[in-house]
Amino acid sequence: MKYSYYPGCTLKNKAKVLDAYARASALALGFELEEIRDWQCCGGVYPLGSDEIATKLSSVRALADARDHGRELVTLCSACHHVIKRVNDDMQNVADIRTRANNYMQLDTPYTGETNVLHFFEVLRDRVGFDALAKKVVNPLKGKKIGAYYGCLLLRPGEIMAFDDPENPRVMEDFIRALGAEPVVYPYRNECCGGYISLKEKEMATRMTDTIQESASGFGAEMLITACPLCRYNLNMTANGLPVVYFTELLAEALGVKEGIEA
Amino acid sequence: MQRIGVFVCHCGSNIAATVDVKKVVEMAAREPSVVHAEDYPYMCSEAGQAKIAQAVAEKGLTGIVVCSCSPRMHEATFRKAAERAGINPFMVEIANIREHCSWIHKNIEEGTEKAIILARAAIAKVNLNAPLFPGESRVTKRALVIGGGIAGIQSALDIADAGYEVDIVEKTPSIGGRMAQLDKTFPTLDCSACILTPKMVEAAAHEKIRIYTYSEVEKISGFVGDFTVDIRKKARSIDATKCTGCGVCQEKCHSKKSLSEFNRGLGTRSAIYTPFAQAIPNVPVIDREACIKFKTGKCGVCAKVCAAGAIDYEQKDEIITEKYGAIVVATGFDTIKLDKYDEYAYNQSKDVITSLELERVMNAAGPTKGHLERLSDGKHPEHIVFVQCVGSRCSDERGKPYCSKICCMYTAKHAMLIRDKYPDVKVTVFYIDVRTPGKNFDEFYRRAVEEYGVNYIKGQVGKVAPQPDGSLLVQASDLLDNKQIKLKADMVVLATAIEPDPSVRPLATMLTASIDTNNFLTEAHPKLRPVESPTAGIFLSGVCQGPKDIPETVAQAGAAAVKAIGLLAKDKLTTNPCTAKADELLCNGCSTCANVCPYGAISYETKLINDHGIREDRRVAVVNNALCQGCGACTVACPSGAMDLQGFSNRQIIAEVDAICR
Amino acid sequence: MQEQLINRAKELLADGTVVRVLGWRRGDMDYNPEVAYFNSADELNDFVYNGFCGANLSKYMIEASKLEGRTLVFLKPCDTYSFNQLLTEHRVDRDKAYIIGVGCRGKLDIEKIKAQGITGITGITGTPDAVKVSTIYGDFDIACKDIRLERCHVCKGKEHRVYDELIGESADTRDADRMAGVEAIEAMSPEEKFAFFRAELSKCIRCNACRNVCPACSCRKCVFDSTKFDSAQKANTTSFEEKMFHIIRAFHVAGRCTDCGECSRVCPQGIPLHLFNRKFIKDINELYGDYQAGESADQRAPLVSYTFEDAEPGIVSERGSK
Amino acid sequence: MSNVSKTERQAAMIREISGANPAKCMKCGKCSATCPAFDEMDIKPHQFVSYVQDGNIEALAASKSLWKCLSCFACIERCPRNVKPAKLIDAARQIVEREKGGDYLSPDEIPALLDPELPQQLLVSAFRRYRR
Amino acid sequence: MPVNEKTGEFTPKIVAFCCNWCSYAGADLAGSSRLAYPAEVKIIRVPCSCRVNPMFILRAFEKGADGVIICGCHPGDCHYSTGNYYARRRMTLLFSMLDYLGVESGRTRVEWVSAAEGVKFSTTMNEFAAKIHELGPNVRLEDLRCKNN
Repeated sequence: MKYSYYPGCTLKNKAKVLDAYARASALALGFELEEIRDWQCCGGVYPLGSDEIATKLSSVRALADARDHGRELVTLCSACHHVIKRVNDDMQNVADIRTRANNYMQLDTPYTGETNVLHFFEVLRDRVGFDALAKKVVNPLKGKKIGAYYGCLLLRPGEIMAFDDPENPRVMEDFIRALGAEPVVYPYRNECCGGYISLKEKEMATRMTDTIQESASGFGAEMLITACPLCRYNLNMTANGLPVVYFTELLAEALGVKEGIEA
Repeated sequence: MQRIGVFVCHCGSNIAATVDVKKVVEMAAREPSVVHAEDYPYMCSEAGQAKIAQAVAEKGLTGIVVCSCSPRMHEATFRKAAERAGINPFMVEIANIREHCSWIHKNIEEGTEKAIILARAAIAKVNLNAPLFPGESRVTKRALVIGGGIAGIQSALDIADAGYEVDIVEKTPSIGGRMAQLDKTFPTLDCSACILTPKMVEAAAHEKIRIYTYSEVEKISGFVGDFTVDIRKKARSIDATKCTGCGVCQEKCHSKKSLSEFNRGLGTRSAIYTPFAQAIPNVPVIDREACIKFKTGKCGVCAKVCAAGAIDYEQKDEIITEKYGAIVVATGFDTIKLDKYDEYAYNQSKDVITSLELERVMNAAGPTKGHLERLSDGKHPEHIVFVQCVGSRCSDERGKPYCSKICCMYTAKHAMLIRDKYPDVKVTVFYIDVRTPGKNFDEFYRRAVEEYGVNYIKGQVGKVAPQPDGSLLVQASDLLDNKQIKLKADMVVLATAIEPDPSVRPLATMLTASIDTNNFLTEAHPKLRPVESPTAGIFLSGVCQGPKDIPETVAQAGAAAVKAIGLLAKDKLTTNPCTAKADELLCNGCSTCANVCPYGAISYETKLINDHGIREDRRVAVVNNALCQGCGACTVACPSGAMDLQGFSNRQIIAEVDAICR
Repeated sequence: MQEQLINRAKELLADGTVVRVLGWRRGDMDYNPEVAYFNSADELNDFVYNGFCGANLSKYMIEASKLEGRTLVFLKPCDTYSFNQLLTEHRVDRDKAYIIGVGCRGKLDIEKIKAQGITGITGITGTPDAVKVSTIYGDFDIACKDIRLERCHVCKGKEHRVYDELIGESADTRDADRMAGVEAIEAMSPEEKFAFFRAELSKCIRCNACRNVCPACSCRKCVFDSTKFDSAQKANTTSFEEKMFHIIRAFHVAGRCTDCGECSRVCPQGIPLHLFNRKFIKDINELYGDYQAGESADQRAPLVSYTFEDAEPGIVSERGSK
Repeated sequence: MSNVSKTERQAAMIREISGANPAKCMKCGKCSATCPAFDEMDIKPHQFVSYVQDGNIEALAASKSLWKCLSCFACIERCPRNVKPAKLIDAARQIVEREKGGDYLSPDEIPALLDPELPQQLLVSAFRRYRR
Repeated sequence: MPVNEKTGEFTPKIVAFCCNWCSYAGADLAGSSRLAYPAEVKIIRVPCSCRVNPMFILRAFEKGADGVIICGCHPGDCHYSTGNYYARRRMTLLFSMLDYLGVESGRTRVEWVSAAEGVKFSTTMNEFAAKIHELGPNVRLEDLRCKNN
């Protein structure tokens, strides 16, 4: 099984491991992530204005490329997923954006939202299946108490992201369980880490990550996992906080393909 | 040739403000057959109706057009006025120049022009009207009440007391409904069971009332005065004639882990059970999903311990077919599912409960025997937070757009009762608005604040976060202080929106009763006919029509009963004369019309027909006027145009089309 | 085959099974046999059955059903669909009919012969596969497959749906897609569609031949002749009326039309009227499941039934003008 | 152009860019109850809605709340009336940014803000939200 | 072509057939709620959407209507149980035929409007009228000889 794959800027730089572990794990699970050609940065945040078109085009380009290959489009980074999924929804449902974006793009076949966008977690849950994943685990992460950090981007707006219950998600907990570890549910797992605010308002962002870290450790988590490099960066700002790792690292470890990939 | 009178109503300024009524009169007077045209401020008044009588007498009118409000408002009024004046009531047509014209158009030219055209269409139709004469149909003097809560019980008692037989159909094993689940009632704090159970007993003992519990309506056919209803009596697995209600079977039952529906899933019950102690009938049912005997074939302990030999594992569902003249719908409500509101952590913490669950917690027969305690650890709470409007007043698909109406009052009740019984417990209520219209209602709410020290904070709760120590962190707005506050609570109670019981949707389809987008049954008129469905013979009792509290429900139940009694008191009903009629000379006898008739009103006869001198036996359609309801499906199915609908004939409608497109 | 039919008809008359025979009688030319009753063995000597006997005799059974005694009727395979449909609608009496299902190798269209520039026809004789057309200018041999009626190219099949006995062999003549004509129009732009139908319908002279021949158009009195809709009309007095007439005619027979093709066969102006009926048939098949009127006498027609999940009328604009 | 009409134009622009209808707000305060940046804001999310409704755009444009909103969509997700406060805030932010000199972030500031762990997406996101 | 004498704008004629039980009441509710829609829309009351004969629709077009809309109870909610199911099939086939004849499919519409849906009634009529304005006068089905000029 082959998926079109959109890595995004940070996965080529600061978060190379997030990408490398994901690809290795994918192969171990019997599917392949084929990077789409000439992808461009998604912009990191979804352009909220109804009149912002140009900033949505990089997503459209990626979506149209996957469509032309007849594949589903897989993402890893929460921010990329959020942006591309929402632009796709615009292309499906907002006639004005669809028309104007296509006018810009001049594709051979206009893009009208045909591509299905999947986050890597959705591939694991809906395509591979957590039961099948559990069977492929060679190094069960027994005894590890892991808190899942979802953040906001994967979950909200729930209607469009349709990723999980935005107020009580479970996909990452199921994932942790499939790897043989013990998920720790804590109430702030779907609250914002501060996002881009941490560039200029470090203190404010730290106050927010403190709340998240405190809640997770209070419920007994020993580490946090995330899909987003920015979430990881922000959560690490909390002094003496729990270690934060990419979920793909744990996955690669459990599947026994971690060795040889440079951290 | 008709002699038509046109009467244009001002409706005060309701019509006259955007329609130049004088101009309408002037233009109408020029239409063919119009011999009289005038305007009047209120045509529906006595004086307005007298104008019609006067014109009939003076000008010898044969047809009447009233340009006024919707025919749904005053068609009957003007038909009666015409009848009094000596004209067949079906020679009256209404041009709706209020709801369909003056009220929606602002420009007087536009409004006037449209009103003239609507008047022309009505005139063109009346030109082709013919006198019609209603027939008669019989009334079965028995009522069906669907739903055995307080609404259904009250309607049944009132109808039965008037001397008519009533059947109550209740889907659960006992009558009582939601009210039976409540602990106390506002604003008097009566014990709910204490005031409800006498009514339940009275209904059960009433010689005119039959109660079918654990039963559902399966099929409804017929029409006002003559409904035929199939009732499915689900297999109770108990012979009710033998059961003494001793309760030994329930004690001895080996399967005791089923969640109690009556306790909202907060406690358990046995597989053989009566929902609550005062259940009526006091005859248990076996939950076949939970019963070991049904699941494995083994066990059978209930049959062994039953001295009366009432257990019957072989019992089957039974279909009972009955005839009724009137049907009262009293299907009630349930609380909405909170799956999509997990910011309140309802699925994450046992200490976040709905208000209806709190009723069970507060009740002596409930899961905690009436002790206020946390369901997670049984600890006495120090601080309880109430959240109002959970799912009510929501314009998204998560909740309901309407106000559930009862929550403000029952929350005040809960807060007060808790503070009264446990003065050490702190109570905070988060509200958007406190809505307390009703006798002694606001006083009641103020007592909660002033005498019982309940802390009301204006603002909604944004998140409830369970804490490692088992407490709940409530993050909310304090709008008056313009602050975001975080409170530590031990329990959170959600004033969950109510919605019509889901069974009402298929029932409405069976009844052909109209239902709104929120699944509340629609009333015939929101103000003037609030307890009747637009479908004749169907009456609305309780929350199935809209959110209401107990006194309102009881009042409406009584009103619905009176309307039903009014119907049952008649021996005959006049039928709608706007029925289909086949022209024998044109009929092919092809049966196409009968295929689309929902009432089986069309049959075929072989008749000797004299078709312009050709005499031959022909198969022709015959419409039974008592059965035909006048939908017109047959008229379009008929290729030859032999089938036509009286009052809405092909030529009449075409005349209207022509007048509008002229 | 013709002799076989005559002999069998004589037998049935002789033994009293039937009191009359409904069939085709020799016309003034070889290519225009006419529908006729035969009451005796003598009269049957004028009986013909050849490639030009396209006329569908089903509709005549409406009147025959009113007569005393049983009528022998010859029905080709496609005609039996019409008979079944009439049975469904209680218009013919099965007990009054003795049906001989006759074999069919496809029927011929004289207009197609004339269209080849052949005039002055004096006679036509033929074999199953070809005809010899004699004219005052000489003889011409033409292959049957080139001059078949449109309906034979899209034949529903050679199986008789109702009969008392069968005589004669049939041959399959289907060699075209029944819906191709409809699809071609559906593919047009609205302007092209409108232009196409305006050109065709403006030829209509409202002679009512289509209506008179149609076995589904069997109303005692047509709505266009009655006062019921203020729609009585004899000839087109306005440009709209032929549209109205043909749309309503097609609508009235929708779900009942067996696609026997008689309307197009008899139209003196050569209007392809079957394109209306087939459009309804195509829509019905696509939207409500395949349905063939007259396949049996106990079907429920699509316009007198429904499902809860039927397509909404908006589907028309969703599908758009392709 | 008078000041009043500019305000009206801007209020209309906010409605258009955001696609949100502030008139739907019933003042329940759930957005402010839910906002993780509440304490940092001078004009609170629920007030933002009223300001747009009242056409008080000048105050909004000067508000530091514009730069504190995280676009985490918690208010949008939980709003019972579908008012979309975060979109209104973003629209106000855009009105400021689309005018000359409205940017909240200048490339010159970047070197001082960098650290070795900082992910690229942070710069990208911040530039997108703080400048147009 | 119907034009407003003052403005010279196209003012279409739109006929709306409304069933008595749901849609007519929905129109009443739109009225009592003061939900405006163009005066071009004129309502004809019929007992049920199944009473609408294709003849009526064609007649309207013949006499110069630019759009015809049929409103009935939602499927499943018909006052007569099944009327709108038959109407749905009939209208689907008729509209498809009109489309086939080159008449713009936007000129005909069926909408289910309940007695409680005043807003929907008004929105539907506004949308439909806007569509007819967009399509312009209906010269394809109109019998031009019916016209005075």
